[in-house]
Amino acid sequence: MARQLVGLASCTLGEVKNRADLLIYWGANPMESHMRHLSRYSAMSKGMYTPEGRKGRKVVVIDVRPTPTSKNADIFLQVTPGQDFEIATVLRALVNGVALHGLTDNSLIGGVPLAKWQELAELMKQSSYGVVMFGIGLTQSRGKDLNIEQLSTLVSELNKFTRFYGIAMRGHGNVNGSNQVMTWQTGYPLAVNFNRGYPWYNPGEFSVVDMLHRKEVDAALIIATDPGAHLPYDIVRYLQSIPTIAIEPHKNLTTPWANVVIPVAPAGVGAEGTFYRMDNVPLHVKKIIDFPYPSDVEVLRSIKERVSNVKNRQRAGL
Amino acid sequence: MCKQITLILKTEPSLPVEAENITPDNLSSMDATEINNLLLWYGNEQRKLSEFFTVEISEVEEVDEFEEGTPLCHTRIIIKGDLIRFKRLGEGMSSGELLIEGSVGFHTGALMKGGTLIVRGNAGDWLGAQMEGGKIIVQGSAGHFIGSGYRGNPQGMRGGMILINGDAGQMVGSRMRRGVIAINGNCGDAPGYRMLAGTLLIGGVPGIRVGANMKRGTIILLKPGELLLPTFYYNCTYRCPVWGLLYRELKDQGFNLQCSNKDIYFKRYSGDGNEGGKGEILTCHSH
Amino acid sequence: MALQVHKDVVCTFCGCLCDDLEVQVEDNTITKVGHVCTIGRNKLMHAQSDLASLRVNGKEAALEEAIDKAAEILVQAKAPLIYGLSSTTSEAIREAVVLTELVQGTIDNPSSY
Amino acid sequence: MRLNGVEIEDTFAEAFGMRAARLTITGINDNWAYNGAAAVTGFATSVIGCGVEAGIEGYSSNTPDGRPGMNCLFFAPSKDELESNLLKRIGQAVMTCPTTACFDGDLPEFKGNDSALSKVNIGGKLRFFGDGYQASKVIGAKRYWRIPVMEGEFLIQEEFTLAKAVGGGNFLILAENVESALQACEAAVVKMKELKGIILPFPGGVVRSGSKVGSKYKFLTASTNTAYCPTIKGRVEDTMLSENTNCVLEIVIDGLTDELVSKAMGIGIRAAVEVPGVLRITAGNYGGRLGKYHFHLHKILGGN
Amino acid sequence: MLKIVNGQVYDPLNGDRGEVRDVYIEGGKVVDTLSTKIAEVIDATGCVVMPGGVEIHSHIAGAKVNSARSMCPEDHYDHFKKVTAITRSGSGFTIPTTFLTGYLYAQLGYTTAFEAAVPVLEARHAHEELQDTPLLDTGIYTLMGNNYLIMKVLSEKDDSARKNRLRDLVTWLLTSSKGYAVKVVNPGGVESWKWGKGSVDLDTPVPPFGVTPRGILLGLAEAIKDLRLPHGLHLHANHLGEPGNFKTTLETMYALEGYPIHFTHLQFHSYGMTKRWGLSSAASEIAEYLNTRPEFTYDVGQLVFGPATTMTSDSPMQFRLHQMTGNKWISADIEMETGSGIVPLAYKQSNLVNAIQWCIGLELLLLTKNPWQVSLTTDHPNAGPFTAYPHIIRLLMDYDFRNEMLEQLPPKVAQFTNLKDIKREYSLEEITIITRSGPAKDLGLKHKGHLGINADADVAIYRLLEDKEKMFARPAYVLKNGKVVVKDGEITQSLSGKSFLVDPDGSKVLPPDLIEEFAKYYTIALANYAVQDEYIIHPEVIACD
Repeated sequence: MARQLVGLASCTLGEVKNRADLLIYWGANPMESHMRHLSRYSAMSKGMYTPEGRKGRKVVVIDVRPTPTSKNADIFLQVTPGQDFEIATVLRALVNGVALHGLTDNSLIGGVPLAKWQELAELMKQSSYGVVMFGIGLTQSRGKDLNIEQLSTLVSELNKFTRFYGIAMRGHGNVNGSNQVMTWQTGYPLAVNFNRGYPWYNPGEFSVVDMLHRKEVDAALIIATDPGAHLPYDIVRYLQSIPTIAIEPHKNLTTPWANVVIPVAPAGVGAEGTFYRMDNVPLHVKKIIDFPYPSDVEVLRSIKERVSNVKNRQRAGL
Repeated sequence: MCKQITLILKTEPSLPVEAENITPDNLSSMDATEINNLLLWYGNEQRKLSEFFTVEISEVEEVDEFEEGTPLCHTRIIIKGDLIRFKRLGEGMSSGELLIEGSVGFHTGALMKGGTLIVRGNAGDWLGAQMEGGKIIVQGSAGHFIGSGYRGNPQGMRGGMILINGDAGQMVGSRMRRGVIAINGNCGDAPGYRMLAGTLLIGGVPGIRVGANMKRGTIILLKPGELLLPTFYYNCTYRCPVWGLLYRELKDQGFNLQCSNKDIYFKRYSGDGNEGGKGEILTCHSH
Repeated sequence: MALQVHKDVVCTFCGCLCDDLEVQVEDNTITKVGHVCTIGRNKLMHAQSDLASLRVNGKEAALEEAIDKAAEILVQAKAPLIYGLSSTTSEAIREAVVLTELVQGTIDNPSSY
Repeated sequence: MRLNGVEIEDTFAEAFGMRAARLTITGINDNWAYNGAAAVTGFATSVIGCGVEAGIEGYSSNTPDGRPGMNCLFFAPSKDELESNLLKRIGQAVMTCPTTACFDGDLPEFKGNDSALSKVNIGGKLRFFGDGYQASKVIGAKRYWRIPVMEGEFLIQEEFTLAKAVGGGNFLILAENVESALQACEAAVVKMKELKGIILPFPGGVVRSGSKVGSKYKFLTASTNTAYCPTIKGRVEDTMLSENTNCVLEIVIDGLTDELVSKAMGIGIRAAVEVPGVLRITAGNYGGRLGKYHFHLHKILGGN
Repeated sequence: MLKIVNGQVYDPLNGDRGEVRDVYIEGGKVVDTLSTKIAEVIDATGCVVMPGGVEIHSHIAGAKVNSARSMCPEDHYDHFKKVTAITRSGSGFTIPTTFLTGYLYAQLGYTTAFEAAVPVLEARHAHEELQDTPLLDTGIYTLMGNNYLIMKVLSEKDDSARKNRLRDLVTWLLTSSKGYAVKVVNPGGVESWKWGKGSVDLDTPVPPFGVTPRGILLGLAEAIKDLRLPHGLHLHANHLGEPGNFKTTLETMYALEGYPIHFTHLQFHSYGMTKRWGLSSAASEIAEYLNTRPEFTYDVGQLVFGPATTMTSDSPMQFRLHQMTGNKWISADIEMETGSGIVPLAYKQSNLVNAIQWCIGLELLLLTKNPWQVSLTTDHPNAGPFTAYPHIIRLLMDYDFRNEMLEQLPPKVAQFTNLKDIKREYSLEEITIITRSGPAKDLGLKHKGHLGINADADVAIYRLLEDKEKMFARPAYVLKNGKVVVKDGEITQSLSGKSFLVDPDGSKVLPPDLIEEFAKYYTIALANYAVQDEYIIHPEVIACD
């Protein structure tokens, strides 16, 4: 969403592997959340112009606590929570040579002395291909998309000096794909409302947490996600009070109470199709084994046909 | 003669109602039947206004309080009831008066071009978003993104005035380009975020990141909260000549500022340095 | 059924989509996974256990019945929400968007929070 | 006709269309508002030598910024001349004056007569003094410019309103001696100044060196009003002065409207004739060929 | 079975210049007689009957188009389409959603469109979107101008080995991406950007192999000629948008004489330079030269005043634009292959530079003598949306109208362009050529762009009106594959089109050394690289002959 105001300079993971000489993990802990990220794509990978792998790269971690990822970093900046925006703001100023009012080398920004940030800013400018990978630590701290917006601006501005990019460390397998499909079909990546028969977009108004919190939904169809596990308790309680359908391969925290549970073959195991990697590279996932259930595509198509029949009957006045 | 249309809410609907059709411009030439039959969006259905409201129409004789003797000729809509589930009331209105005797939902007065919108209760998010002119007065508090721009739009409010007697949510006046927003109470984080120009006055205590990434424009803080971002630079403590103008303008509009006009010193900060530093934050130093 | 080894399998469990997995299948059962992280291995090895069962209002039901019921719920709703889509194919997401358009509801995924 | 025994000549004052502007100058207190107003209206007796005619109307009861302020009126023959003179005067006399701000004053005299009004951009031109650090601010529907200065900020409105107005209303007081003439003038000026919308641009509101059109010297377009100069009464063939007239003084009035000028003349003349030693009241004109406005004394005073 | 009667047929390929003749359609093709007498009849009295429009260069599907959509919701809020019983909903003005894109093209009488720039790595995405783009036959151009493997092969010293290997690699890249033609964008320049280096000239060695843009162009042009691909090299030359770039454009043309080359959005490459580094028109220099080189074709990239969304694989150019305008910016380096950038923009009549750009496009169109060398495009959505075609057609056909528009521009444009002096007006036949017959021929689509026997039954029928903008904005009928899909400007049915592919006579597998490089430097497995067949629903392979 942040990119809707400032955009984002980015690259595919192969460019990280082949070219990046400076890697910054910000609020991201791939050692635990994206376990092969470091070896396949980033810090430890060996690429075309990075034959030495980890040795040839500088690795910086910015996080609120030590993590397995930070243990392997050249520089670990342990910051106080909720200060990402301030840090990115100061980095922008340092990178662009904008004076900072009333700060000395020892002044703390996000719990870290300014001198350290000055060092990082220099490191960024002197790198020849820098990449910052940001995770939920950044996107879910105070300020949310403002943090990413400020970081994206910093990344843009660094391109005056060198190549510098940002990559969002997307969690779920194809959450990026759902943004992509919604965008090409509706024009908007998420939070799309069709009440009037055309797409209308407004996160905060039509995003799931907000809508359920305000009880603005009277039925829910949940596909390949477990709100029972991910969403706040009051929202799950409300979901339980309205008709809810779950299309889901496995038992989870939603299936016990959903009004309709339709099991499906899991994508990439029992069903084929397209997934979008965190860097927008699309991949075809295979069907490896047979499941006793249809794919979710088939189930959704059947529901669509039923609904469409009813709607057409309604239109025909029957 | 002034046409006065009173809408009285029957019962609170359980889902949101999108009511951008209720503007003085729209209703001015309608009779009672037409108003009753006006369609509002209720979820994915359109329903008649009469399902939600009873309608009364009357003619009132009135004169302009500022220009004595000049008869007023406009449409006034009065809506009574708790309208929290009603969105987009007065959206795009360009004339007349819309008086809401209760609280309202999202997008109230968004894209407004003229006229006056008064909310006696609280207002939801996106109040006056991308408004171009006119005046919005909220006697209670209002939500996030007041006078802001919708996602992706580089500009928020482009003119007019928003006066909030109570508190405001986050990002009030984000990307505003012109106009005045005044909040008597406290406000959430990042007021004046990416502000392009215009004036934002906050009477109470603001959240953090005041004026972050502002290019130009003025933010006045009568009760400065936490430290400003380090990309704001202190200049001086002085009497700001503009203050008197603004104070008077707000007073003329019936806005009760919790401070006096006289003998106010302001600390003047320039910023955001990352965006060229042409904006200013004035923080009240003494009364 | 004979033992099959699928190479260059795409792991669908996080945004990395590592596509070099080796998955060994015996009698339609995944028995071994290579070139994979612990999360991926766990997920794949357990892909066939703990399957959800088809239910309508808590009772076992046939697929057709469940689909009818789902359609009925969506048609009757005035503000239906279609949500999730973080771990399925774009082909399924395409169908979900059409369905949302058809029932004039709202569609969202977990990246909104 | 006669008023209080003083002869009112059956003649008229000839006046011209001019452009006028009202400025409100505010300051931190009365003193600094006055200092700014006094400086900006200084040396502005006649358009002939000063480019503009100006005067202080008085304290303003309702200034835009709520501070003490004074209203000043400016008159010039054309829009361009008024604009260029305002630019110079505000720049040199208000911007320089500590704590002052400069606003476009209200012109209630022209309510419902918008066609008589026009706008000039003053603040928008003075702003360049700010050397790039100037900033604008829109409040209400008006734009202001804020120019950083050593004391703080100089605030000036961007646009000022110009009105079609009247300049050159006048009357002459012919008296037995200088004491009577002055006393009559002073009485008239005090009364006239109570009226808003007019100024008496000359020193103390009074001019002694009235002029006529033309001169024996080719390079001069105007020269002393020989017909009314007592010291050469004997040498001038067309003298207008009687035997016992030994002093003549003139009061010139610029006003926003002709009604105001005429009202001011009436008030002034009535006050002047109360003073003993005043012999006659007359007015200056050019035969009615040059000016658009003719203020007939008898008509003003309610005679025929 | 269907016949179109009484229409004035414009079919330049078959010599029809408005002659009234009937057109018979059966089985989705134009036929000479119908097998039965029972046929649907379309009365085209007072109408012109033309082949369906063919879009030769447009950005309508794939990763960067979608990134732009996602970055610019403000492009969509005020432009939307409601769902109907026949059509899907959609939104967007300069970057409409896929379904809306199909509808909007069809509603102008266009039935074929090519997506102009797709990296192989992201081709799957483009094909997914094209599946959701109805009413159009489509194809994609595959990006090769900054491809690592291409440059590696080009660095090979041995002449004949190099040629053979390149020929095979081009084949492999085309078939892997299910592409139709070879696209080159700022050859070498994007790779140079990734190295943090400046822009490149024709002979600047590009890291890591020191191959020059000239080398890349000549190598690819030769491979294309050799493989007899239906469409020549589709070239976005170096220095797009820079004042004085016409010199580079001409040098590039000299270098490629004798090869079939399509110069794309040539307007952006026909800039002279004033003494103060400003922009002036060099359209006449370019057009004069083109008039002597029949093997070269181009599309114009005509600028349209109003909002636009610039998007190109030319990432350095987009960064410059971002710096210049301060507008938001998306950039994406694509491993091993290319880059891309997106910046939203608004072209203004009052802006002298934009006004000059506008004139240059029209000058090019008017100074090129042979309309078969020209295709009408706006490089959608870079120079403006394709929905402006009717307006541009009127500018070409109506000298007075053109002058009226010209007079609204800053008077200074007269110093930098010669548009005012060009009196030429396009005829309907010429319009037919630059919007359908020409691009079809340029693309090597023998069954498109005409209404002869066996042509695809894609037909656009327009009511003959004085105002050509109105005329072309709302066709009376549009037929796709023999079926009426638009009537009176409204969609009457939706159907999915074909995808054009090629099957060149080169190796379909990579040689071992390149397999090794692939395994080392790509982040996906070779086995997962090529676009699977299921992404193409209705394939049609165009022969390489």
